[in-house]
Amino acid sequence: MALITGFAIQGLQMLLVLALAPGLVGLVRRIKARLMRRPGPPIRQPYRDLLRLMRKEVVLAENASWLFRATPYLVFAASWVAAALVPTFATGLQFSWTADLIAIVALLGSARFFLALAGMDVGTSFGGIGSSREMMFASMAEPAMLLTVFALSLVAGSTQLSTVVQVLHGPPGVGLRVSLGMALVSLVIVAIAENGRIPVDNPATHLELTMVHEAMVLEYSGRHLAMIELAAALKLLLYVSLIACLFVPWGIAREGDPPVALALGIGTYLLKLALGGAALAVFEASIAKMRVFRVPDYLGVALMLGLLGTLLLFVSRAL
Amino acid sequence: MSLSPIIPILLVPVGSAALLALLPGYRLTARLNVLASVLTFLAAVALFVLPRPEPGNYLLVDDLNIVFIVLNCFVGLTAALFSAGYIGHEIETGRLTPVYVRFYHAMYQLMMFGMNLALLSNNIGLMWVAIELATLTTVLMVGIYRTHEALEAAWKYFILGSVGIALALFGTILVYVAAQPVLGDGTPSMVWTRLVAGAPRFDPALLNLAFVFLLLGYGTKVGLVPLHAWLPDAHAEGPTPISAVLSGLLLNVALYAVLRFKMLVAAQPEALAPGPLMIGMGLVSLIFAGFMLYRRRDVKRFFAYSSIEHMGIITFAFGMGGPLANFAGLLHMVMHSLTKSAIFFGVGNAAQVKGTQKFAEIRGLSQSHPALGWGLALGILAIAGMPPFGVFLSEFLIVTSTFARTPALALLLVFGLLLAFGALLLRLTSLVFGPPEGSEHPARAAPVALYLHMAIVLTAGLYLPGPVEHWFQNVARLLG
Amino acid sequence: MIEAAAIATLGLFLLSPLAIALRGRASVSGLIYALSILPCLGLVGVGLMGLGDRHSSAMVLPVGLPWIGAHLRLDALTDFFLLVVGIGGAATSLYAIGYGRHEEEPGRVLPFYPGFLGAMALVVLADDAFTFLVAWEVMSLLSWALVMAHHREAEVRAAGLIYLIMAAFGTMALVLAFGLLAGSGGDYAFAAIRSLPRSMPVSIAVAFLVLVGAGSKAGVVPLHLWLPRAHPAAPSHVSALMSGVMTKVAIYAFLRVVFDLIGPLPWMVSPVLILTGVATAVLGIVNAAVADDMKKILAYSTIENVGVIFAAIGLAQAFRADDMPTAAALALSAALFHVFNHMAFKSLLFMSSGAVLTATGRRDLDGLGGLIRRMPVTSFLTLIGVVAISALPPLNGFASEWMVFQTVLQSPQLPQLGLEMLVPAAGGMLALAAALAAAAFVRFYGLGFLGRGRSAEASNAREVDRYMLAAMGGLAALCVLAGLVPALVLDRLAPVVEALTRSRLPVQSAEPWLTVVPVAVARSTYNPLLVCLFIAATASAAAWVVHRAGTRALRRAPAWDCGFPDPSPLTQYGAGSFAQPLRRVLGGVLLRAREEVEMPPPGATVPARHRVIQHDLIWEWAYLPLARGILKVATEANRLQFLTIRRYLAFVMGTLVSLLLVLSIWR
Amino acid sequence: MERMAFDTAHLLAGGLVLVSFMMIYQDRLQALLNTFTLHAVVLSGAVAWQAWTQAAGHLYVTAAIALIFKAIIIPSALTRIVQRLGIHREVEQVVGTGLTMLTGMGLVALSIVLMLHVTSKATAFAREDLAFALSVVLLGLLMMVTRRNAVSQVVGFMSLENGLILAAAGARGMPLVVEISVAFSILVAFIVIGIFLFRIRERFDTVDVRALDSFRGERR
Repeated sequence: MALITGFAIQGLQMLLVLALAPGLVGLVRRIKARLMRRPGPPIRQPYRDLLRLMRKEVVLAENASWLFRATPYLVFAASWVAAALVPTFATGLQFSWTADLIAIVALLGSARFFLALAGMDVGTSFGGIGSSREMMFASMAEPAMLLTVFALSLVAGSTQLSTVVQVLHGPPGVGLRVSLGMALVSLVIVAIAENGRIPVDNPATHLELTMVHEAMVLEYSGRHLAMIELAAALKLLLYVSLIACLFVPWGIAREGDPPVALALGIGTYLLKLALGGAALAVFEASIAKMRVFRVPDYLGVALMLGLLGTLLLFVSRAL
Repeated sequence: MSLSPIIPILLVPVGSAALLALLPGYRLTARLNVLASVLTFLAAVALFVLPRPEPGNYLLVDDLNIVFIVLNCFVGLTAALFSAGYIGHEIETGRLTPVYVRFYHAMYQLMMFGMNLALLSNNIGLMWVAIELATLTTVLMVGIYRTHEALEAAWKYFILGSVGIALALFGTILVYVAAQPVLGDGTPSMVWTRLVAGAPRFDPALLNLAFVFLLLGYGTKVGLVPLHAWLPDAHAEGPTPISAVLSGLLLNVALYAVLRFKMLVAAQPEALAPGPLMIGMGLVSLIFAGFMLYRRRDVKRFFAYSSIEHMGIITFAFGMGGPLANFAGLLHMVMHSLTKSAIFFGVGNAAQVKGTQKFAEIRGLSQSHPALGWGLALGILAIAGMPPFGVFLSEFLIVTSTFARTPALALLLVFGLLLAFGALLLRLTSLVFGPPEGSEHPARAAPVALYLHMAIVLTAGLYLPGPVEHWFQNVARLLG
Repeated sequence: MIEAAAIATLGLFLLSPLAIALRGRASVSGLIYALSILPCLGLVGVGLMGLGDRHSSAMVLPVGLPWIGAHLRLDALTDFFLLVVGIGGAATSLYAIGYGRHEEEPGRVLPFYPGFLGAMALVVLADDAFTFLVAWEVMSLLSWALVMAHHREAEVRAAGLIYLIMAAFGTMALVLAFGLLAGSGGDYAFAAIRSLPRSMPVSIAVAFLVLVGAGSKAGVVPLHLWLPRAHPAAPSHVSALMSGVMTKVAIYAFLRVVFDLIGPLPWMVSPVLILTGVATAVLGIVNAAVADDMKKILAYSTIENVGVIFAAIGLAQAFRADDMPTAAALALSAALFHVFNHMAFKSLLFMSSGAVLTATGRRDLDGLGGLIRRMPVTSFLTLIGVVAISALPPLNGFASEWMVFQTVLQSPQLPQLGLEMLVPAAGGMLALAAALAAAAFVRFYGLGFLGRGRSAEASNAREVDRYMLAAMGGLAALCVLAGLVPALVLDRLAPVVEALTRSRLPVQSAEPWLTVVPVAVARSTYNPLLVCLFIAATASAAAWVVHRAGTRALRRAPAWDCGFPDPSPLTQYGAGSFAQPLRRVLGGVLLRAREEVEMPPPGATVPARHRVIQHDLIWEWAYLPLARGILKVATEANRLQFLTIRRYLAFVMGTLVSLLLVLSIWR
Repeated sequence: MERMAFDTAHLLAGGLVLVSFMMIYQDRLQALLNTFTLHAVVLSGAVAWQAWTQAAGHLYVTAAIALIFKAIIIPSALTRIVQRLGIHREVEQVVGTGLTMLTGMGLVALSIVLMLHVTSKATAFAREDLAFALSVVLLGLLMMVTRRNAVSQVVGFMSLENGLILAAAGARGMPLVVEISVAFSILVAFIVIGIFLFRIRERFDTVDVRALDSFRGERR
């Protein structure tokens, strides 16, 4: 019985994240547009875009290889699997033990790796520029992310996301800690960079030399593009969920909780997503994009904060 | 003493020297030279088989010198073989006239006689005479080309050698003066076996003084820095077989003499320990030669400095003393003789093929003359202390045993070794590798002697036969 | 067992004279390489069986150092490294059957190749200091000879020169270390060394010397400089061996001395190891990320991986010294697992760069591109290697990297605050290195195999032969296997770890679904098999759904590229441009990288030029001054060659008088 | 008698040291040669005295060799060389005479200090006469080092050798003394012939380094 519920919850989670991801993107765009005094597209617009793209014919560059065609599916799968392993409304997911937090980060890394390769496959200058910059950002963001993970894991004594969430959630809980605050800031910075949001990258532009992610996927069209967009949406959702479950873990259902708790968990989760999306929109609307070579400084802040967060753990314990 | 192989070891060279001086013709004399060397070598090998004669007032065969005699005769033989081809080429190119060749062969055997006598002598006076004889013959051979450079090198060798001779003699007299009150007047006070037995009762201050003079006197022959000045030029300007014999044998003989006196001094506990002096001079030689290697442009002078470096290592090892270091020092002497003479064989061939001794004009030998080039590469790697050659074994033992006792000295030693290694490798790279330069005519003589030596050195590095090892251990213990 | 290993090693050594004897024959290359496979497989067998039944066996041969002979011994550590040598050697030999046909001067490769393999096996087998050092130095010597195979190029000669000098330096450090270990007694057998008592300072000195000695061979910063020069200079199969296997032999040497022979060692050693490892990893990969030559990138990446391994070993030492055997076991498992993985993927990648070299004659990224279409199999196998080396799941590189991170997270239990804080920081740096590795290998693969060919050679490349593909395929399979079921490999490592740390990981193969559980389920778990299955299932499901629900229509058209007309492949991003962001961000400090633009005035017809100036700071600040210093002293000393006889006599007299003075003062 | 024998030997040996100092003091070649003749005569006397006190007949031979060869043949040969080369007036010291003399005194002091270490086990000869012999040897060496001219260096070498002969003759019952003195005479003859044959005037001390550079190919 427990096994069946486990599978059910895991399945529900997978479907939920897939269903919610484009919605989150739509929400952010909508709020952002409103903040800019534009009516903006409806929240459901991303769903419609995706469906439309899927039905469109793929225009493939003449010299694109199999890698180019396989990448969208791989990226999508990796992002989805990663997102499915982050506790959204309940901990103790059936398959959470297949990959811990480090592995989740690395899965996203794999997705990015293939995307960057695909960006270079056709052999255009835009693809190269996108891949090159994406990898530079990643090479700063990933260690920052891992340091954050270290800080959290050292607090929780585990890298297993469910365990971490349970420890942070309590009881007894861990209380307010400087380290965790730094980790939060660091994680937010990384999340913004990883998802290509302003001020690191602008998801809304094309034809601009400063674009990164969009330049990388420039040659994609039709269903391939749909997969990639969906993967990007999933990734955004993943980061928001991750921040939510780690730093505002309230309301998350535990293993063996009654269905009511699950429903409550879903409810609070939706709320957290909405708030997170709104915060992101507000942040994006109020800041300008920075020059590409400023980004490392920005990510360096995250790296430093992650490191400081980790080190402070020991200092405060030693004091 | 009548059936003893000592007699042929000494008489064959003397007799053939006289004969060779009289006989004309290059082919005949070259063959006779080889033949005499073979006979001497056989007689030397017989020393192992036949019972050893009792030590007399003048001659002695004991554990220490037996292997040096065999080594001496062996390298003398291979050098004679090499010399046959080498001199032939020199006659063809007109660098040597038949008269000089006759003289050369006679001197060669006379030199062998001198060295054998020095090794066999049980009398410190006789030893002195023999070493000086060997030195003077080599002086004449170094100058044999009669070029400006050769004469200058010979002259330098002669003058510095003479001062060395004088210092060594003064040391010898001092030993006699120290021994005379104990052992009585006359010959007994010069017989080494008796001296060693009586040494604990000798006056320590006189022994100290004597050792300083002997170390400097014979050390001049060994080529220890700063007494080395004659050595590079003598090696570079003389005929290559003589360079091989100089490096391979004469230095050893002089060092052998130093060793004998070291044992003498060490037997008197109140005397100054000879170790520190030898360690100091050894290290200075090693490091100085290491630096000097870098600016050499002449192949033979380069390897002459390498000989100085190795003499430094050996002197250092004996200075350290103890069974391990002594063993290593003895082994290193033997290995260095074989390897360095092999290198000179190779270098001589190369220089003849290319018609020059300049590094800049000998390049890419492994491409143009594979057998010669690779042989030379083996030799240089071996002398640089690379396994599986024997030099590595001895260097390993010296460094490890030193480091366990006095780390600072070992660090200096290692510094010197690495310094020399760098220079050797630098030259190896340019000599053997890269696009060939200069003449690509096939070498006249196959480098048989070179490969023979290298085979022995290789075998010794991998496997020392039991008896040889026991012998080395024995002597190492003797040396204290 | 030991007899089998000894015979296999001897067999390898005997192939060298055979190669000399048969030189010049057409078929000798294939024959020698084919014959080399067998002993390597023998070594693999010995290693596997040894790791299975855990018996140590020993033998003494009457060669080597006369009074102790040559000791050979098999124990768990030896078995594991024999396995590494055997697998690497067998794969490389198989590869070389094909690759060797393209060798211009087989006479300079064949005689040394089997001996090199044999020497590596002998290093691992040796059980006394002398045999060990002989094998070690022969290994250096033969690999040097192999590097010098293409001796006509000045660059190769310089590489060989630096290589062998540094090898000699390293060996001297090892000689000194063994001198300290064995004392002045002259018994150099490892058994005797183990039983000798020694003081802490001596132990620390030995550890330091071994770090220098073994580290210089492994490529530890700042002793790594020879590596990116020599590894690329050798023929590619030799590069594969040098990078994939020889650096592992160096790590073996370090482990053998530090974890076995020395005995207890204080924790102070570990920060040095960790810091060295981290510095090595970061510096190595930064260089890899900006290098233009395929093999140079791989060589620098070797340095990075060696750094990771050394950092893990440092962690193991920290835990061992602080009496935390389980954590030490975890760290050491991570290190050894990474050793194995790096052997597999680095050999694979060097082979693939060799394949590219064979097919195109080039190895500069700016002359390649588009090979994925010309050489599909090679490209696919290379992709596996690239994913593995970038530490990405689900392949093996990530598995071991993940274990290293798990080890880092054990640090709160360390009693020393400094170490406790150092370890996570080091972990962060390792994460940086891993991320940079991904960047470097995106560049490597993207420029080399994707896009359009940048030269005629690249555009007309042909797939390589089946031997090369088979060897690469085998290693790629190994990468996948070790990545998907690390549990199997980790269980094989258990005896080794147990021998060195007196503890081991839990039995992994007993876990459900072959999950890796380094400490406890609640702490951390990783199941690459399932992750991979999920991804595969999801990806194919997504593809299926999209194709069914959407459309399968596809049209080929010229690249869009924002409407930019793009006739020439040279407008693609090149090696220099791809590296630019990283060069600016990290290279500014570490490499002193500068860019110079030469812009002609308006109207001038000369092209504008862009140049990148990079500096190798270690080379310029440490090595060059040393070399210059030596030459300067040499030049000064050289004056003594040109003195007059009178002055030389003055030296003699000076020496005499000073010695006499010493005598007069003495007493 | 014993006392007298010892004192005379002592006196002669001391005289030899004195003459050595005189040689160092000379700055003309011809004067140097003349002083050397005196050196050889004193040596010959010392050796002859030793021959008489030790009742060792062979030492008379050594004394005779010293007298004939070193006091007569060599000096006259060198005089001819000097005159032929036209350098008999040459002033050719490296350092000033005063400094050389001071150094020489230091060397004598050193020799005496060294001999003070010799224990009473050794004979009186060893203690005292060896100090003189050592002084003569060192002074000879000093002369070789401080003179530029080949001829004066030969003279230095010969005076060094005289010190050796003095020591050898003084060592009671030492064998081979005659042989040694003969050997050395031959050596010296070689050197003189060498100078004569090769016209080595300055070769001992070629100041012009470029001359070496031209053939040695060793200098950068």
